[in-house]
Amino acid sequence: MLQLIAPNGRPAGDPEVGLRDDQLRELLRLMILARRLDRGCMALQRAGELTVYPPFEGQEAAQIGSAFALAAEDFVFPTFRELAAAIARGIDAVEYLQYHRGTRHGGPYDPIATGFAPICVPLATQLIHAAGWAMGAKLDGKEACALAYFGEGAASEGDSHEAANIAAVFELPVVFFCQRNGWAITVPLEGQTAAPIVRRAEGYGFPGILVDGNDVLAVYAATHAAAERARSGDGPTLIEAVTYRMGPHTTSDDPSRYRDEAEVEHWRARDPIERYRTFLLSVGVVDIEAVAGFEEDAEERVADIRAGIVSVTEPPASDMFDFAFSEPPETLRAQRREALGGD
Amino acid sequence: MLQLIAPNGRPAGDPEVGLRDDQLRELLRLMILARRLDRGCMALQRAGELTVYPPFEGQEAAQIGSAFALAAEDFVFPTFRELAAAIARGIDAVEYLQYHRGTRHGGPYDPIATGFAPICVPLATQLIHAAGWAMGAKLDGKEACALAYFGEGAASEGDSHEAANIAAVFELPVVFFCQRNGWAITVPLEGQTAAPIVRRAEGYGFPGILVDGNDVLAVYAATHAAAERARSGDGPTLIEAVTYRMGPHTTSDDPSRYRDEAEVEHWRARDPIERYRTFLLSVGVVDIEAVAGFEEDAEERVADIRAGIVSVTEPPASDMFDFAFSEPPETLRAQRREALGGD
Amino acid sequence: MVTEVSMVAALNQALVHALAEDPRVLVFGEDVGRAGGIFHVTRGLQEEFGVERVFDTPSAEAGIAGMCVGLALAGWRPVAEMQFDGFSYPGLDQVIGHIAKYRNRTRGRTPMPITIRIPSFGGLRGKEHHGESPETYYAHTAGLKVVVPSSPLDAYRLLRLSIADPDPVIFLEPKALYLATEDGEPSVDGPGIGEAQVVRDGDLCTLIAYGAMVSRCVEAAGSLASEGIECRVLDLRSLVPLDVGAIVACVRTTGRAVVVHEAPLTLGFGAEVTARIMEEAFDDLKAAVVRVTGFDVPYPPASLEDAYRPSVERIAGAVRRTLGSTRSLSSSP
Amino acid sequence: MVTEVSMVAALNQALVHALAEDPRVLVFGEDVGRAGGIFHVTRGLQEEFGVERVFDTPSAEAGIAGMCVGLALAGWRPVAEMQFDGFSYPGLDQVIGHIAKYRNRTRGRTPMPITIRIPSFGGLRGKEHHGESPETYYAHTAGLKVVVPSSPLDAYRLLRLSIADPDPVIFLEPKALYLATEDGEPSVDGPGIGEAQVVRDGDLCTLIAYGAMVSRCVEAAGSLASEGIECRVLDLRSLVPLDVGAIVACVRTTGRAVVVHEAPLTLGFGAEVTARIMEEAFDDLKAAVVRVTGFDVPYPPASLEDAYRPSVERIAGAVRRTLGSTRSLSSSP
Ligand SMILES: Cc1ncc(C[n+]2csc(CCOP(=O)(O)OP(=O)(O)O)c2C)c(N)n1
Ligand SMILES: Cc1ncc(C[n+]2csc(CCOP(=O)(O)OP(=O)(O)O)c2C)c(N)n1
Ligand SMILES: [Mg+2]
Ligand SMILES: [Mg+2]
Repeated sequence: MLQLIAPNGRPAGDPEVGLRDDQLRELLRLMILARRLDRGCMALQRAGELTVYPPFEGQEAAQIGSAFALAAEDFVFPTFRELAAAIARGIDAVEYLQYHRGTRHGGPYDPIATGFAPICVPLATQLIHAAGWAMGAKLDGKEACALAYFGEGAASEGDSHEAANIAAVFELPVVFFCQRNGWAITVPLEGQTAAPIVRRAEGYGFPGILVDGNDVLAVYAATHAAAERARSGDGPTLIEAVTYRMGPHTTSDDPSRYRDEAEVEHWRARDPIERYRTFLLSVGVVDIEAVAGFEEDAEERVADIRAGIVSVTEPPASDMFDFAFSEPPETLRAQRREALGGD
Repeated sequence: MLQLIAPNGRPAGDPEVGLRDDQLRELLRLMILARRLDRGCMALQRAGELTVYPPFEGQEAAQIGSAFALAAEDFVFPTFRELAAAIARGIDAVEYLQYHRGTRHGGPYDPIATGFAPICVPLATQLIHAAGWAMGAKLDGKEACALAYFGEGAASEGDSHEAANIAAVFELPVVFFCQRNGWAITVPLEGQTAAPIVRRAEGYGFPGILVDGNDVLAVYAATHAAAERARSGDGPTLIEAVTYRMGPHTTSDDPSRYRDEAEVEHWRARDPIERYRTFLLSVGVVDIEAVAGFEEDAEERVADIRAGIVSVTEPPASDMFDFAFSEPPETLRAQRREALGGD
Repeated sequence: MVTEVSMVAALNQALVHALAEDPRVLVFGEDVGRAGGIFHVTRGLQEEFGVERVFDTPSAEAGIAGMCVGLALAGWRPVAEMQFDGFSYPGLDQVIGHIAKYRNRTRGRTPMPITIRIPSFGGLRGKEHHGESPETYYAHTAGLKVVVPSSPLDAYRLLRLSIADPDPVIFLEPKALYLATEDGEPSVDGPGIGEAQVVRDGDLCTLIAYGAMVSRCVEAAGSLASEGIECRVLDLRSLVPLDVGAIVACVRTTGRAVVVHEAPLTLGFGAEVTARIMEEAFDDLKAAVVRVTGFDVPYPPASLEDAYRPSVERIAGAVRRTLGSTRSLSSSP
Repeated sequence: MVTEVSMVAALNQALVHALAEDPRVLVFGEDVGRAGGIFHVTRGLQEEFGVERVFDTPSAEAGIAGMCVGLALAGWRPVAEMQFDGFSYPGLDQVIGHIAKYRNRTRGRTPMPITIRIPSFGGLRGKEHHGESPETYYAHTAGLKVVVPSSPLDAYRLLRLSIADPDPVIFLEPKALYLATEDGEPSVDGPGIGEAQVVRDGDLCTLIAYGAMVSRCVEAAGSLASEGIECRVLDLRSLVPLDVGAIVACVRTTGRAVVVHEAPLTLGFGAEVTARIMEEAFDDLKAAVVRVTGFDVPYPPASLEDAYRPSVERIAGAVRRTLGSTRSLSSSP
């Protein structure tokens, strides 16, 4: 398993991944912001400002390390748990959260402009979209890759196989990024697979990388290598990032029904942010003040986001009718009139 | 690749697989019968006695070697090309061929009594049925396994993945038997996969066996081992049998549109029957007379089958209505009355 | 003393009783075992009947549906769950291609006593793919039965009957009614699969619905009654087989009908009901049957759900329309 | 000198012209490239436009449908083929969950100019899964357009329009008509998607159909004409959008209608047409609309196909029935 920083924050192997100090700091800033935002969203949901929310706490390194390794021309295909990747990608959090507020469907932000596909709920379906986009990019001669997130549960779906096999056959520029966070709602890893997900790569004929998903530098390095490989025409890579879902599956879930606190404690000791902070402090890339600054900055940003999202009002009912087709057929316009009056 | 008899009929490795001489002869008899029957069916189709027919010529060793390794309690899940396996399994060929005559759907014979599932056309779907049956057998504490046939084309379907993964997670007694015959209609192997199918096994956490599919003893040995393993509770095995589809995909297909005669010639030199006949003669398990006897016997059997199938008449239209439900709902009975009169 | 039972509890009891009475019954799906299901419908089953008979599957809906076929061939009686309406679609190929056809394919030699439970329809302010009405996909597929309960006690009865049925049954559970309660002892006695039920009497117009829309129709009928408009409400309960006789009997008396469902208008089940009425009760119609349904657009986000699902007002309005319009004489020959 | 063109040739030309005119058009599916398709519809395309724009995919229908989404996001215009009706079902989840919803999901920011061609319906004495009528699954799915040509020249026109359409179109090709021929020069001019066409005039009854059933209706109309019964035949061409105006206009004149399709009766498209007529032309009806359809059973083996598909006799019989029954006076208020 690729690991560059040990859980205790000490270097493990060579932590030189070719990032400048400001970039190394940016990774920490983003992780701190993401954590703060995630907790803020949990609070917003409890306050009734969001319908349901799927927290990613514990997976900050996996999401930010991978998203940070991408270029502007690349395209991300997320699931429903990639808010951290979204902010690393520069997505407006208020727009994004309209999905969880229940005022918009999966793509409230502009997917094309941001290179970030709509939030995708049906497991593994987005992996095929990534292969399709990658084929399109390849046909256009673009030096770009698609990165698709999925979990170990999604890896049980037939679509995950069709996507990987198609990407292999056409040597498509795709990075299949599996966040193996231990659980698929209430089903543990062993209920989904009898072998490490990463081993499947070889069966398709492309490389797989097993990486410590709570080590942001290792995740960055693995993703950067896979993306480079994809862009240079050598085809797909499967990355299995070993991490853990610290919180419930969503705010509707109660993990105490199905898992031990001990397991959670085990992973709490492997917190990705704590680890990276310790590392950066020890190598002197940040100091206590800088970290404190990130915390305050996150506090403010999240306050703004909260203010932004709570002020989002219900959309007009016309929204329902106006986007299903480029030009609503007459039968649909009639339904619109019945529902809203006028035309 | 497991091979016990070289293409020239000489032993390669130790051809001792634990079969008695009469069983060794039976394998040859079945292969000769299968080949004769397959050609007979092609003729029947040209004569307008069958609607479409998918020939298996070239795959006799793969099908008969594997089916012969099974016990009565085991259950076979075929595709649409397993007539050779069917006769090895003792299925009545006339009943089976009613499917190709267009008088019956996939299960003209009794699937439960014969342990041979209905002919299955939607690719890879039967692999999941095999996993389900295997789970049922395991729950019943039976010492039996399911063997499911599929091709390298079917291996691209999501169902092939879900079946393999489920079988692995529940350690089900299944043998996934892939006849890699070079083609999926007009698409060559490299259009379906970028790596040998057998490599996928490891990704699921169970063993895979690459075997010379034109070497009947190697196929028998591989299947026998996999079946034993399954029955003794050690879970699934994936077998990739390398063989070749000598004929068209079906009688509606013209391979000259998409493949070279040279490739076919290459494989003609690796004919599974010729190879095994030479081997048995060289080790003295059969003599020329015995082989001639098999040929005559096959000639007669096929003549009987032909006579049987051509005398099968059109089914009554009532067949359409009487088997969809245990008890046809009134709305359906009304349709039956409209179509047939009476009740 | 009467006991109050929620639909979740009633469904749970139905599964407990089925598992207890028939050792061949198996319950499986995503998250149904260890944790007892997203909606607690399968709660406690694994503890009581063991991990062999009540188990979690990997996230693989084609796998879940396809395993039902294999298990049925091995003589088991699978009761599978698709976690949500919108996630039942990966299983459609196995359902349409095999579960619905298998028995017919072998001329009755391979019965498929399969029940597939699908938490369905909207009303829970769910995310995209969590509020779909999938009934048309299943009801159009020849070889399947499709039932939808509208109350806890009927949910118990219909689920027991579905599990006992020798043919495959798609059991659509109205999520919006999971917490609805009813007084009484769950029992299998009562109307069977294929029988509709009049849940409110009235002679001016028949409201035809199923699932969560039944109570809305009753509500609408209530408010209309205050205007002196007495409506009958027919709960279909079973879409396949369809109780055409009951539909016709009602329309004969009322001469007017309104069909209500959440699914989109085009080819929603209301189309079939309307066509049946046209075919069997045309001469008795005093006005055209009206469909009150979801719209021909993807199910909207939570905040527009109420604008999408048929409201009591829309239903009542439709009834008034049918009463306003009476068959014009011009049309008689 | 007029040229005679088969439907296969017309479809092939439509693809050639689309590929030539729009460099963003891609054609792919199982066996469509190297060998030019099972039915030769894509013959010669790969030679002419290269393996990058016309290619074979692995056998993976969810993959084919899902790739359309990704390619559309990348600015391409995918024209995918599902090899047969019965093999389009593994793609349903991607079609229902994404292709139909994607544009709406992003409020128009991600257009899905996708065409999915599916050789469909019966009549070729095919094997199980090769004679299915899948239109209901697609037509009920909000966000899709569904078209079915009934002649070579209309096949050309509809396919060109489908490929040019900014929204996803399910293009169902009647296999039984592949070898049917027609005289004339293929052209995009003429009725668009969403417009039905009267293909035969008559004032006693309207026969409504699409695809291969249109010619059967014309045949039935012919034999009825010899009895002095003049029937109008309406070719729907497009199921979604549906040309309700044309249907109503016809029924206004004839007062009687018979809807014909191969799909099973329950929730077949005839249910929607009947419901629309009920809603929009009730007062003009002289008799109940009759549906002549396939039966509510799995599509039968080859030798029973003729007993299953609506025959000229069944169609003609239905027309006579509608003429026999006239709205009884009793029913007028
Ligand atoms: C096709 C499909 N089936 C079922 C679901 C319901 N569901 C939502 S999340 C989830 C578990 C996913 O687990 P994993 O892929 O590991 O992602 P994680 O939740 O751990 O991030 C399931 C089964 C779904 N969204 N899509
Ligand atoms: C789900 C599905 N898609 C497409 C088809 C059409 N089809 C029939 S056979 C075939 C190729 C199968 O190739 P392979 O699995 O290698 O088996 P082989 O024909 O070589 O025996 C295809 C695509 C099908 N039967 N099922
Ligand atoms: Mg997970
Ligand atoms: Mg093959």
